[in-house]
Amino acid sequence: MPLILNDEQAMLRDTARSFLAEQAPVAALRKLRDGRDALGYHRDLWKGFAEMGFTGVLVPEAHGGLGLGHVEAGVVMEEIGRNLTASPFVSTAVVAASAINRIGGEGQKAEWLPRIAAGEAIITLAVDEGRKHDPSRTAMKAERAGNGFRLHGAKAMVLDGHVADLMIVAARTGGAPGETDGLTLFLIDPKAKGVAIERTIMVDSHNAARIVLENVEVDADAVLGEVDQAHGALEGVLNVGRAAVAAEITGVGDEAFGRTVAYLKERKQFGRVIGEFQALQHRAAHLFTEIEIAKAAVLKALQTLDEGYDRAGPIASVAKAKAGQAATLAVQEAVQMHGGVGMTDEFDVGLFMKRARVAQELWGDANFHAERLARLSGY
Amino acid sequence: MPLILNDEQAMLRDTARSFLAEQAPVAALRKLRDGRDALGYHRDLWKGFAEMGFTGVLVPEAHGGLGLGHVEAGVVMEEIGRNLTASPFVSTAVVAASAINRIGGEGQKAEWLPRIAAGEAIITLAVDEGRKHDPSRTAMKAERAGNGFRLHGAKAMVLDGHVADLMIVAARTGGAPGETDGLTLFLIDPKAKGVAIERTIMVDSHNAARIVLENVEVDADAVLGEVDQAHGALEGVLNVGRAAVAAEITGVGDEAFGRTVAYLKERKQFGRVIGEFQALQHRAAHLFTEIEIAKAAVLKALQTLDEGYDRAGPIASVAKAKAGQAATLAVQEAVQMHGGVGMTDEFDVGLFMKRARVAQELWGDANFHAERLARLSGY
Amino acid sequence: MADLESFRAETRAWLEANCPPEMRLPLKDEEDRVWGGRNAKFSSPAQKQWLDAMAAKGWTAPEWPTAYGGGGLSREEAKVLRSEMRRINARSPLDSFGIWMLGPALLQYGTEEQKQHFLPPIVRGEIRWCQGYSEPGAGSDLASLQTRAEDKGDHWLVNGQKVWTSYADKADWIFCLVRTDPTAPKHEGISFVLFDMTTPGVSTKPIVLISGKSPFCETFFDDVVVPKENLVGTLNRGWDVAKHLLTHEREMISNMGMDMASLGEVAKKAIGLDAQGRLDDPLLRADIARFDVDALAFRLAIERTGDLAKAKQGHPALSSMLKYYGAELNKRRHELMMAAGGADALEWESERSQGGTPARSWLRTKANSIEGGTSEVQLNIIAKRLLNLPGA
Amino acid sequence: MADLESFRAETRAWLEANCPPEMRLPLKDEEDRVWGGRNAKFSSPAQKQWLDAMAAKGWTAPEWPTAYGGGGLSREEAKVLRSEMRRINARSPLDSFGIWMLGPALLQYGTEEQKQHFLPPIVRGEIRWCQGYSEPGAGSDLASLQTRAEDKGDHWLVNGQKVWTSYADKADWIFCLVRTDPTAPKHEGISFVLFDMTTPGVSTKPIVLISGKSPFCETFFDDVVVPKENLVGTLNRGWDVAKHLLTHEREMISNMGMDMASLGEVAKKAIGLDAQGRLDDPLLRADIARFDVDALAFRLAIERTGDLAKAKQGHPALSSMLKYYGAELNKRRHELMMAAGGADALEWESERSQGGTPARSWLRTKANSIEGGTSEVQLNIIAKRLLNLPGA
Repeated sequence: MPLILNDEQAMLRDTARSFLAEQAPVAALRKLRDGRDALGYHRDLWKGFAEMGFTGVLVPEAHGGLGLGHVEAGVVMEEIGRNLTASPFVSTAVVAASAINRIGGEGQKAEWLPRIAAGEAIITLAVDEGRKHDPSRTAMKAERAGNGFRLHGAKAMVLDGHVADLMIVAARTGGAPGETDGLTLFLIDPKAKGVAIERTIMVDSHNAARIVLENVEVDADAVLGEVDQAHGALEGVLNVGRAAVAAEITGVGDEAFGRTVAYLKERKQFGRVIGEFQALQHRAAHLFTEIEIAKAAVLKALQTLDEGYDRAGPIASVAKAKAGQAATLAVQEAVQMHGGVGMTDEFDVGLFMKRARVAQELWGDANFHAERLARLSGY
Repeated sequence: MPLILNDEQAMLRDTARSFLAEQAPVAALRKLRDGRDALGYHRDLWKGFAEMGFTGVLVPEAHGGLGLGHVEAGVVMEEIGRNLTASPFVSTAVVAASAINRIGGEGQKAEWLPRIAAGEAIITLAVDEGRKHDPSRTAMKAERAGNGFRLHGAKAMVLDGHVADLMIVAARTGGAPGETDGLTLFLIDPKAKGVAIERTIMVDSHNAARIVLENVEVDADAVLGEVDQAHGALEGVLNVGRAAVAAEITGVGDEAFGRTVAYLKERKQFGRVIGEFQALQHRAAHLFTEIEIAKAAVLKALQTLDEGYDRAGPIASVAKAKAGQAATLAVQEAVQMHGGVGMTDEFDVGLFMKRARVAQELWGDANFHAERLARLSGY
Repeated sequence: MADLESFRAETRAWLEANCPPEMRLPLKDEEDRVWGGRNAKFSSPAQKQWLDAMAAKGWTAPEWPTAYGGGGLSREEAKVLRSEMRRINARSPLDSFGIWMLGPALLQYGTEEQKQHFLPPIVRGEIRWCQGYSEPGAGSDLASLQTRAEDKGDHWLVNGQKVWTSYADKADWIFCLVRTDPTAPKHEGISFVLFDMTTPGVSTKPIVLISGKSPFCETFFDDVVVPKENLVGTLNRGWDVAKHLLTHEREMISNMGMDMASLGEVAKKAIGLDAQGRLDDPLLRADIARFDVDALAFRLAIERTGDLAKAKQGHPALSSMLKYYGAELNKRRHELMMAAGGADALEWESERSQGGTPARSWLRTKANSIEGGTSEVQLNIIAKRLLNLPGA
Repeated sequence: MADLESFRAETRAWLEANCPPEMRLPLKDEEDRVWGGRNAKFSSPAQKQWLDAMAAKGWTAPEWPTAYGGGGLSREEAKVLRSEMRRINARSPLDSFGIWMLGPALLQYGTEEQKQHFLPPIVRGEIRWCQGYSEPGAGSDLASLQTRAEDKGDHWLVNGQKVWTSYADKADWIFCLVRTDPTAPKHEGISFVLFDMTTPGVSTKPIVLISGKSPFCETFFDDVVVPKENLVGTLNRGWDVAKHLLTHEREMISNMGMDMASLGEVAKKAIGLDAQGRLDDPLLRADIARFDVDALAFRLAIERTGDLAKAKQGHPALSSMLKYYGAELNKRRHELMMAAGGADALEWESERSQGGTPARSWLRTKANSIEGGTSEVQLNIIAKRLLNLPGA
């Protein structure tokens, strides 16, 4: 398969680009932030996502979605990145939709997938517990209790946690932190007894929360997939999330870069347009190269998820690591080349830096993924 | 103590600089290389080193040396670096002189130190065995045999091995590779039965050899220092070698940089002197900065060896790592900025790259020393 | 040397007796710094006690002459003082643009009266200063400034606007570049003046940074009356004073982050060690190890540059080298701090993150390579003045 | 797609049957490459067998038309062929400047006769070519060339000197830039001609590189007679042909190192693993891991750039991006190879180091960012043509 978008995908990109630029530009994020919006996303925008079909991009047609692939989800993510759009798209329409569709039983699918596609349910994955991403270190306990399980522990970096209608929670039914066996996924109602949710205001003004489960009891049918065997399935779903966030972060980096190149052509210092200075030209050219290379890796990761879901681990890591590294450089150069104005809150480039930082951390930073690649390669 | 050379040290630098530029410039190294010189150093030059007192820089006056310090040894090393001078200075006058003076018994000192000072003995330390430097991994065995020991094993990267009059060999009288206990240093006569020496022609045309000891028997008085307890003393001596080589490599890098800056002012392309191109200016300015920072670390390491020999481990690692990294960048930029001519054997910059590479590897590369620092810092 | 050793012993004993225990802990955050001034704020009595004790000895400005309230120490003694303070992790008693920037310029260019008048209160932390250099749109091209000072016989009348004035809203006085001869070429016709920020016609407006903090202001001058005696140096030669002072600003910025806790320690606490006793994030560990090499070597380069200057073997442009590297290093330090902090460090308001301190500090450092002359400007200066490259 | 899958199956079967086992092992060193030509050298019978088999199918130049001996494959089929070759680690059967550089230029600018005459033997590896572009002192400023071709009616008379002519001493023919109108501006008045290296008046002198090898020559032309029909493209418009061809040279260089054994494998063998199964040199391991990320992503960028071009969404200057990054990446690869090799890799002549192969290869790669347009020139091109920065 050629490593470019096909015509339908390019059309989707154009649609998403104009929709988001109009409905959810950077100014929309500022509005949420400055108004200390209780939801943390625009409800109307989310309706629009549903009307456009974005919410159902990964939901099969049988369940009311578009039944498209990961490339299409990534196309939307990249545009979300360009506009710093805050929405439950990645938590719900990408990761949760994948998890339920891939791992869920028919009943679970029938219950949740149509609601995702319709934009009527926000669903989030709660996996990380410590400062750094590492699913195998999950410590949250899920003990057998009566007909079901009793969960106890805490989660961090739960996207959209305080507005979610359902949480997919990774917990330990066996094994010890550090082991891959013994993990199980549960569908938890945020309103269930014992669930405490603390919204955490993040540097990037996107939604995240900390969740504490204190002896939360669930029935056996709350299990998503197989008991004790969730690690592989979870990794699969995380790869979807990683590739999607890699697409978003590429959009963040590319937009920051584009704005910087425009500024280089406009800003004058010492009587010259600063884009004439060769040192800046070379740095811009290098950065262009890094971003183009990242784009290739990201598209390949998305295509691989479509073509051979189970083989996508290494390329998802390459994509996440490379996109994270390129975007980090892009936002750093953006602030530096903008000089003083780049440091002001009034100007947008700082917001790109903030989002890039959070997206870099989400589901494994560049170090985590390069490390994973080294381990997979046996050195 | 101010972090600059005092007047006497500055005078020594000037003396060494003019002596070496005249007696042992880069052309002298070419002569050794192209003539496939059997010794690998110029005997007359070595006599000159003795006449100038360089050979005795670290030998106490009581034993016929100058009784100067490590800063002075480093001053000579830096000039050796600038000229790519091939000589037994570092093996004999720096490392072996330190080892015998610090660790040796009175008899050993009286026997060897005057001969070092007089330029009459070449003595070398044989420590590494594998591809990478790591004294604790010493595997060479030294078993008790009769009144003494029987040594068995192999050594690599033994400087001046094929022309040495004496070898200081690290071997294991106890413990296992990876452990610090159980190491002992021996004085071995290269002509002893069972010693096989293979001169290895190196990329930098400086002397090195591989040594195989096959059941070499020595008396108990061949032990230098304490049996089983050599690790600490060996590390001390290696720190001297590391700081000295850091000084040399700084000279290598600084000279390569100086030649590059001169070339930037002279070479024309597209009708302009290439030193006018801002991208090259910024790279040159960055490189200047790296080299200056390395110089500070190197001088501090040498001063610390003089002021508090036992505390010098961490700063020797900083100096070796930083100097190695800065010089590596310097020779890379030198070749690149010289363009095609820099790639020709006829031109000198390639020789600087070659020497920098070997000196970087010697007694621990930048990775080894940064790693050591991390371990010493407890993370 | 014997004198120096006895000085060391005395200093050690004095510090032991006078440095409060709280002042031996790392700074909690930027808010924990002591800036002094008319409206000085101390977050603990220990801060004031420590400042007063040090100021009484003149050790807030150890190398300034005692005649002006300074410590009168030699360079070597000052080094000993610093190393003894470092030994017990003593905090700086006072952060002060007066000491770091204006003072050295006054010592060089000020009249005896100006020195007598301004330096002692600066040493005691009683005047907080701000710097009026940058103007809107000027960026790195500082000398293109437009703020005018008209000669009104016995006073100047100042009109114009400055930007990036650090803590102008908290400062008592400003040292300010103004154009006194609008007909002269760009670098000429500029003068260096001092005035009280409470003078009528002075107003400030904080600039909110990406860190959410407002250390900088826009500062407006509307018919501000400045007494003639507040001119420092020669009329229309203010650019010389400014350059001298920029050198000190560069040194100040290159020292940033030097009083931070070690990255390895922070990461160890945040992430933990693996079975081999190594930080449990191998690639981050590699970055920190390399950072440590650079940071330790850089600290020595600062020391060496000072020693070279003292021995008249230095070059003024070496301050550009330190400014460049120090700024880049501090940015790198905070990138690594963020990586070590992980999810916790991404919080912006929580108590857990002390109100978003790691993220806010990280974002703030991005200005290090912009303020006081951008990294690009420093590299230009190195290329031109130290390497003598053509056309630089 | 179904066709492509059956093509894949056939290709796999054919390769399985025709690629000798020795040709599925990594290259031992640069000497192990097959360059063909009149005086072709094969280090094993398998090399010749593999070349002949592939040439017979036209798969040494898979996308060239079958009319000229090529494979006639579509881009998608050629990708399948490459991926199937990679699957079994099949070596390239032929390294050839004729295929990589001259062929594409002839296909674009050559006459039908020239194509018929030159392309089929190139596919079969029967003519080995060299490139006569650079001249002494010209460096990156290629168009400043001085070699003259005088019009003598039925032939050109060529006089001058080239430098950096790859393998001129081993080549059968040269494609060469000559000045045919000395009065025209720099980029005009240049023509592109072909001639036999055995023509009287042609002489070569190898340039010894820092690697100790001599892949390049100085090449001298002393009254060399070149038939008029050997002009490619329009008279005095040779710069167009040259630029077209440079694009292909860039692509060739950006692919360097892609057929090397993985760094992780090499380092593992050289250094070993620690108790946790990690390479026993943590900082080197971190570098290799990051290198792998970049190298894997870069391979995809090469693929994507080709796909973009095919879909007419590309930009010719993207080849500069690949050339720049590929060269820097290959240099980095060999720096890491040297670090992994340690003391053994520093030997220059021993059997242990296969005659100094690691060090010589490492040194050779330093030219990657110089030859075919320096990295600086590529960055200039990106800045100008892709980013449209002013004055670039």
